[in-house]
Amino acid sequence: MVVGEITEDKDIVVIGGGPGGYHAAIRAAGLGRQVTLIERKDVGGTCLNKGCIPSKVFTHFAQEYKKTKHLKEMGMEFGEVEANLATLQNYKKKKITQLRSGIESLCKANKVEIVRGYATFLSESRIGVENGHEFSLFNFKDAIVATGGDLHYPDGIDFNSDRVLKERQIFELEEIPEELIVYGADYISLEIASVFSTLGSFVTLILNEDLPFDSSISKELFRQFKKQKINVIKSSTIKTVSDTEGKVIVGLNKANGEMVSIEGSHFVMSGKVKPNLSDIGLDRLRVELTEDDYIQTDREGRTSIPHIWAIGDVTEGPSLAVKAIKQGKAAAEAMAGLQVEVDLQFVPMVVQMSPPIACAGLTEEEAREEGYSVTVSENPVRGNGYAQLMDEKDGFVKVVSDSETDLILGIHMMGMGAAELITSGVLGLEMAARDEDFRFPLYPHPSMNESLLEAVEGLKGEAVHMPPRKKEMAR
Amino acid sequence: MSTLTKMKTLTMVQAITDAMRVMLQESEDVLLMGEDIGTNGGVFRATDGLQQEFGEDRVLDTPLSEAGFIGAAIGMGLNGFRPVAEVQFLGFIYPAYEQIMTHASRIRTRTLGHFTCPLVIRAPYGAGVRAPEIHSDSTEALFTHMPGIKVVCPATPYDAKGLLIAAIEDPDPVLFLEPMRCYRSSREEVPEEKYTVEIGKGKVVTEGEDVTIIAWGAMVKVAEDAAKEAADKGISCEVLDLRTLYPLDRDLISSSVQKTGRTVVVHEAHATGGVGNDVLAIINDNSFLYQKAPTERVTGFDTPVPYFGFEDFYLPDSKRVLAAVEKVARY
Amino acid sequence: MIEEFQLVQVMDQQGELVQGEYEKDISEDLTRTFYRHLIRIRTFDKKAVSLQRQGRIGTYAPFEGQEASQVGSALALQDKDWLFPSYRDHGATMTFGHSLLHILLFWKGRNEGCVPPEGKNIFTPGIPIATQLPHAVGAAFAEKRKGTRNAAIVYFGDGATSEGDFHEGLNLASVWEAPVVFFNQNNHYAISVPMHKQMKTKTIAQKALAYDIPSVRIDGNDIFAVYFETLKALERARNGDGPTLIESVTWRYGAHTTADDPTKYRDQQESESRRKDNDPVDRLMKFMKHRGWGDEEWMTSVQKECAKEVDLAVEELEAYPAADPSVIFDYVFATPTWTIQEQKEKLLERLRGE
Amino acid sequence: MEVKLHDIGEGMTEANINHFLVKVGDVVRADQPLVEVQTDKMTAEIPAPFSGVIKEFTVSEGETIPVGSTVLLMEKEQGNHSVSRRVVPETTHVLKKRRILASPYTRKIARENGINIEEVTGSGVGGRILDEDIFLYMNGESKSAQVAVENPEPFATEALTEPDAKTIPFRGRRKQIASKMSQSLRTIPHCTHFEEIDVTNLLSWKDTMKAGGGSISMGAYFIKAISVCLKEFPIFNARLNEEEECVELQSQHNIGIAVDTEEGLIVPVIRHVEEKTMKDIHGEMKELTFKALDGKLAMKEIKGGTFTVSNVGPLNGSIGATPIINEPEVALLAFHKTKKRPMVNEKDEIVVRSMMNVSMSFDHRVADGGTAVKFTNRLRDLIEEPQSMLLELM
Repeated sequence: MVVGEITEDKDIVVIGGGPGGYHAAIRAAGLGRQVTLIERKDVGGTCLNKGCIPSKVFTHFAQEYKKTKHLKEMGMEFGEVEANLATLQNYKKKKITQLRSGIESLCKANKVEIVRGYATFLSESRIGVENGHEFSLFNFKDAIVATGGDLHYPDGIDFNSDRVLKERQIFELEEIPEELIVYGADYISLEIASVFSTLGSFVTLILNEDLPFDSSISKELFRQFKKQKINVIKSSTIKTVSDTEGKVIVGLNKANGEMVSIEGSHFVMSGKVKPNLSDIGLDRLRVELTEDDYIQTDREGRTSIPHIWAIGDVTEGPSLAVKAIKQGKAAAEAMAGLQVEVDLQFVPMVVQMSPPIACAGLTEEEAREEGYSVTVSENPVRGNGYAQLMDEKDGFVKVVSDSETDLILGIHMMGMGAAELITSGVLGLEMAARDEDFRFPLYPHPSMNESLLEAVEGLKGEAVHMPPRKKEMAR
Repeated sequence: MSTLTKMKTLTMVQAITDAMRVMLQESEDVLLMGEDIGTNGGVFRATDGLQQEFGEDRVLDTPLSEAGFIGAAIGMGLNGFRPVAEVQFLGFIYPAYEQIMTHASRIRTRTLGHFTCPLVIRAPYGAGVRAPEIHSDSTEALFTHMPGIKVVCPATPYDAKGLLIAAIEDPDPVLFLEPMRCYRSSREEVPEEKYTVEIGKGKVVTEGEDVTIIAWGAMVKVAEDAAKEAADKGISCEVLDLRTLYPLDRDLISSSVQKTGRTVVVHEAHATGGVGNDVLAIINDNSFLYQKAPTERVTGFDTPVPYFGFEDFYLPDSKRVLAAVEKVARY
Repeated sequence: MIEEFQLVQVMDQQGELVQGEYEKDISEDLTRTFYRHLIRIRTFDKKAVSLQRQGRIGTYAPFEGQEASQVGSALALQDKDWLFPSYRDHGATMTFGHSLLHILLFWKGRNEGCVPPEGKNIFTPGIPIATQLPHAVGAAFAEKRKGTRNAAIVYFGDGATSEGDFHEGLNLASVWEAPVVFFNQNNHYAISVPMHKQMKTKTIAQKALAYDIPSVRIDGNDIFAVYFETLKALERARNGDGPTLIESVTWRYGAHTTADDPTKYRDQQESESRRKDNDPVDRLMKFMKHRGWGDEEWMTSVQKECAKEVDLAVEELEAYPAADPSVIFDYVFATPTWTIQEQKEKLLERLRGE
Repeated sequence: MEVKLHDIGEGMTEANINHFLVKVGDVVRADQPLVEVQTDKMTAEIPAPFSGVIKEFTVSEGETIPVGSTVLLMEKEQGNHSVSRRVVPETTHVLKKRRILASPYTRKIARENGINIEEVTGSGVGGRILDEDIFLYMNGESKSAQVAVENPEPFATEALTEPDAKTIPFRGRRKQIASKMSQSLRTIPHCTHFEEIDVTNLLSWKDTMKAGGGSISMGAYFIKAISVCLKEFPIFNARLNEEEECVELQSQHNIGIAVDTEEGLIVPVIRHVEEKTMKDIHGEMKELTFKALDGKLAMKEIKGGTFTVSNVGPLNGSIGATPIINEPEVALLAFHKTKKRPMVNEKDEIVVRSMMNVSMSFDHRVADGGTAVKFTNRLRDLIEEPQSMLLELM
């Protein structure tokens, strides 16, 4: 093209091909709309290319690596086991490529057109897409903004070193760091600490805030850290990071004002997710933002411009793919006139560390704060037969309930299989289940599931595998 | 169309490329010439990939010289070739106007048919795409007024391919106008194979009873939008797409305006001397006694096409057309 | 022919002076002025591309890479001279005194942008290629007839030399000995068509031979060569010695316009390597550093001032009154014809909702 | 910043721009009227949301624009260009929200019926909302069911219309009326009773008044009489507040008069009838009726009614009706045609009297038949013996 704005008419444009974006695109296509998905780089977004999937390759690797001792104990014979991260990197890339082409063919099968480039809203009904020098123009009827989030780090940390890393870079490593300093109290930091500790790094974990869990989980977690020889420094804020002659020195400010410095071979920290809205031109359309600069939406995902929608990390709430996916589908359906609703009350929180943690609903502390007459029950995994035979005896299931109505308020678990088992908990919470709703169904035996059953039974002191002394602990 | 015809979904600009590809494949005599049409595939990508496919001998990047290459195209035409010349915008054709006016259009007459000029000039035209000055001109009447050249103007991908093939096959010069606003705005099923749309034949786009709206190029969509809005108000409009501006489809115009008795002509070109006036002459000649209201014209103004910041004031839109429809309907 | 038309350089790519005779004419002040203008127009150019991407202006023709040609030539002009630009020469017009706001208005599709500042003889950008050349000849010839010492400069590209208007313009100027400088910026590409497909000649300067006009082929990224050679040509014009053709060899880094994609027709690596080795701004900076003229701090302050000036112009642009439909009608004739008057009234009525 | 046409009442969907009250470039104060718009029901002025300068009109006079459209652009004082960061008021925060004690399936039932489940009281243990609660809410005390009416299924009706069948638009005022009427009938258990009233004396009183130069319409007399009755039976000048579990007795007697216009029914309101003379009422009634017929009623003139009167007598027909209450009012009274009829008087003689029927609908949740009959009895007495009104003079 040489001059002018030769514009192509589109029906729906989705900006951003992350999990939220592509779910929205395919759902909308399924509802009979013509969808154009604009992606600046790779479909799958942060989750597939940078975040969840790469990190899960590592957590899975560490979990399997840890098992080898147990496998030998059972009689599997093999030689020395070594963790080769270079091979793991290839495996990771292969899996990501497979998953990405899976999404691309899904889009194709659903007639979702993928356009590469950077999108900018030019008006409320027109968008420009820049790909190198190519600049294409589309008119649209509806748009979904799913541009995700960018990570932000405190000023003054120089990441231009192969030893001072952002959380995504650590999953690019091809060698196991000797002494790893991890800074952060979120699930990503915990996973990193756990993975590299399992693989043989000496890990120091610096917590800048309290752990985001029920107190029982936090307490057990600290015990596990001790057991796994992870050095934990609580309530500290990072001040400086310097990389000199192969050593990373981290300067910390502890809660009591004391300045400490720690030395290690590598440093990693997780950033804060902020909505990625720069350059997409929404400010000039005067789309309403929240106080924290997220896009303001209604419960269907509609922004202050009724035919522009926003989902995922550009909207407030936890920065999780699960949220974006739900919002994406809801927005597509709402566009088709279906009645939809997104309720993020019971977003399951999962930490794939060793042992895994999974939670949903209110913590004991939150439940008390909200004024419930709280009863809790904790069932240690140790009492579960299947856990015994797998030799995965760490962890417990804790249930929080309202003793006035028997309503289950929250479920918190740590132990092998927690990420899968939490689904039963989430389902129960969404059904507004009371204790009997959990106790009445039959649970497979032997399996980890029984830990959940017994935790619920424990609310009334009726769990068979909990010793009477423990039964009385139900408060 | 037979049900076995293979179809593909194309934008207008893709359909135009397709027409040229079909004709380049069919005959060695066909060749393309123009500025930036080779490596670059044309400033609107209308010749995208054709130089790679057919070679630099048949898809010629010319120097920046409209009078030169159109004059040369005339020379090739009278010496056995069927050149298809692209000017980047109708507004840039003026250096070549002399060549067209004084030669292309009268070679056959001058030589009693000994020399002929089977030349097609393709020209993107019209406003509405926020292009700079001159790029948005709509001066089709300068050519319909010129004896010896046919002027066609498709509004859809299907018609674009069929008309362009017909134009290339036509033994005389044809100016092929391409409304830029329609280039990529929508897609349509187009047969993969060769077919033609007859030059000189318009078509009924929407059937109706009360008012005839006559348009071409980018104004067809405007007319259709107005017809939809009029339907909401209880006025049934028949929309005609003339497709050929010289010679006009007299039969189509007459049959429609005799049915409705009320007519609105829409064009984005200037009012004075516009093709709309020739449409009016046909109505006057053939259908005077059928008329229930004076024909309304909705056109651009007698001003240069303004800079694009003022374009929306200049261009007829469905609101303006609707007002005219209501006026003739209420007359 | 290329031997007869050797590239004239005053400063080489490393920023070293290669023609000592100019030493006396080059002062710190002059180079600082050059630097300021180069930064100013480059800042504007980059901003304009980004404004287009945001839909805040329309299609835009960037000139990045050609700054020395435009600044050097425009600074050689005198206040009452005439400037006839093409659409890519607003670097020259703003250097010669056009307002940034008006240039932005032009690219936003507003006729108002074509109005030059009071007293400035800046004509509107020539959109159809080469059409401005005969105008410049005419305007220059008019100055000659009036008996002034004012001259005209006309800007055009390599592709323009293929148009009839180029040849007709040169011939007329030659015959009339019009005080005009034909300033050709040879950036090697007419949209996608490279010079070797545009013409058989290796140089543009040689075309002047046919019209018996003096010509010179200069390094268009060497601001000194551009400035001094343009001064000379203008001086000849003022002295009644007639026209000159200057071929200023340069390069546009980017696209033909923001709607164009240069990767379709050329390897952008070439642009990048030229940017690295032969950037007009870098060359001047190197020169200044060698001389110890203009420290970092001063340069940063110039960059900041220019950015501020451009931002201010953008603010003015966006605060500019909305398009007034009367503008379409009121300037077609000195007195509107009844047709135009009637069409105007109808439109205004409609806009008022009557 | 944009100034938009907001929904200024009664779920309007569009409005016509009558004229601008300011010019581009004007400096305006917050709340200064900027533009006059005309809706199905009234004329209204859009005020400036803040002090500033008018930058541009984005619509033109005479244009009809949907709610939500931008009418003009304004710039805030002190030239603040920054991006607006207002919070969209109608937004529900996705995050901190009360837990909904209902299964996802039950929530879907609510959603699909346009019910905001947060408004439904759960009957299950601990306040769990069951499917039945949703259905009950829909049938009995639906507040949000209105939504369903405003968004009729777009597809369902299409097939029913034959291509050449004549249609009349179901939009604007008509749609408003439809929605209000359905809403009222769905929420209020209506009870209607009839009474006949001898207006012979009133007619002759009226004639006497007229001869004396003081013309008073029957309608004005009825309204004043109703006000007297409402003072004695305030339950009919009330509003049911279910959320607070109380009936709010209104101190003002704001009596709406139903006016039949070309575009349909509209109910302008005479305020403070209890404080006004019959002459005032007569004058105001006339003015409001004219405004209603001309479509010139302002918003405030159709709002805040506490009781409605429908005088169908002048239409020269109908002897009874079951009027629909003008929600959220409690009662409505219709006056029917006056007709000479043979009546039996106290002396058992058959005499010719001018008789008029009235129909009264009331909300049976709030009042019972006994009270309603007492109300109409009292009204009958006041109308049959105009002199008795003297006792009510203040």
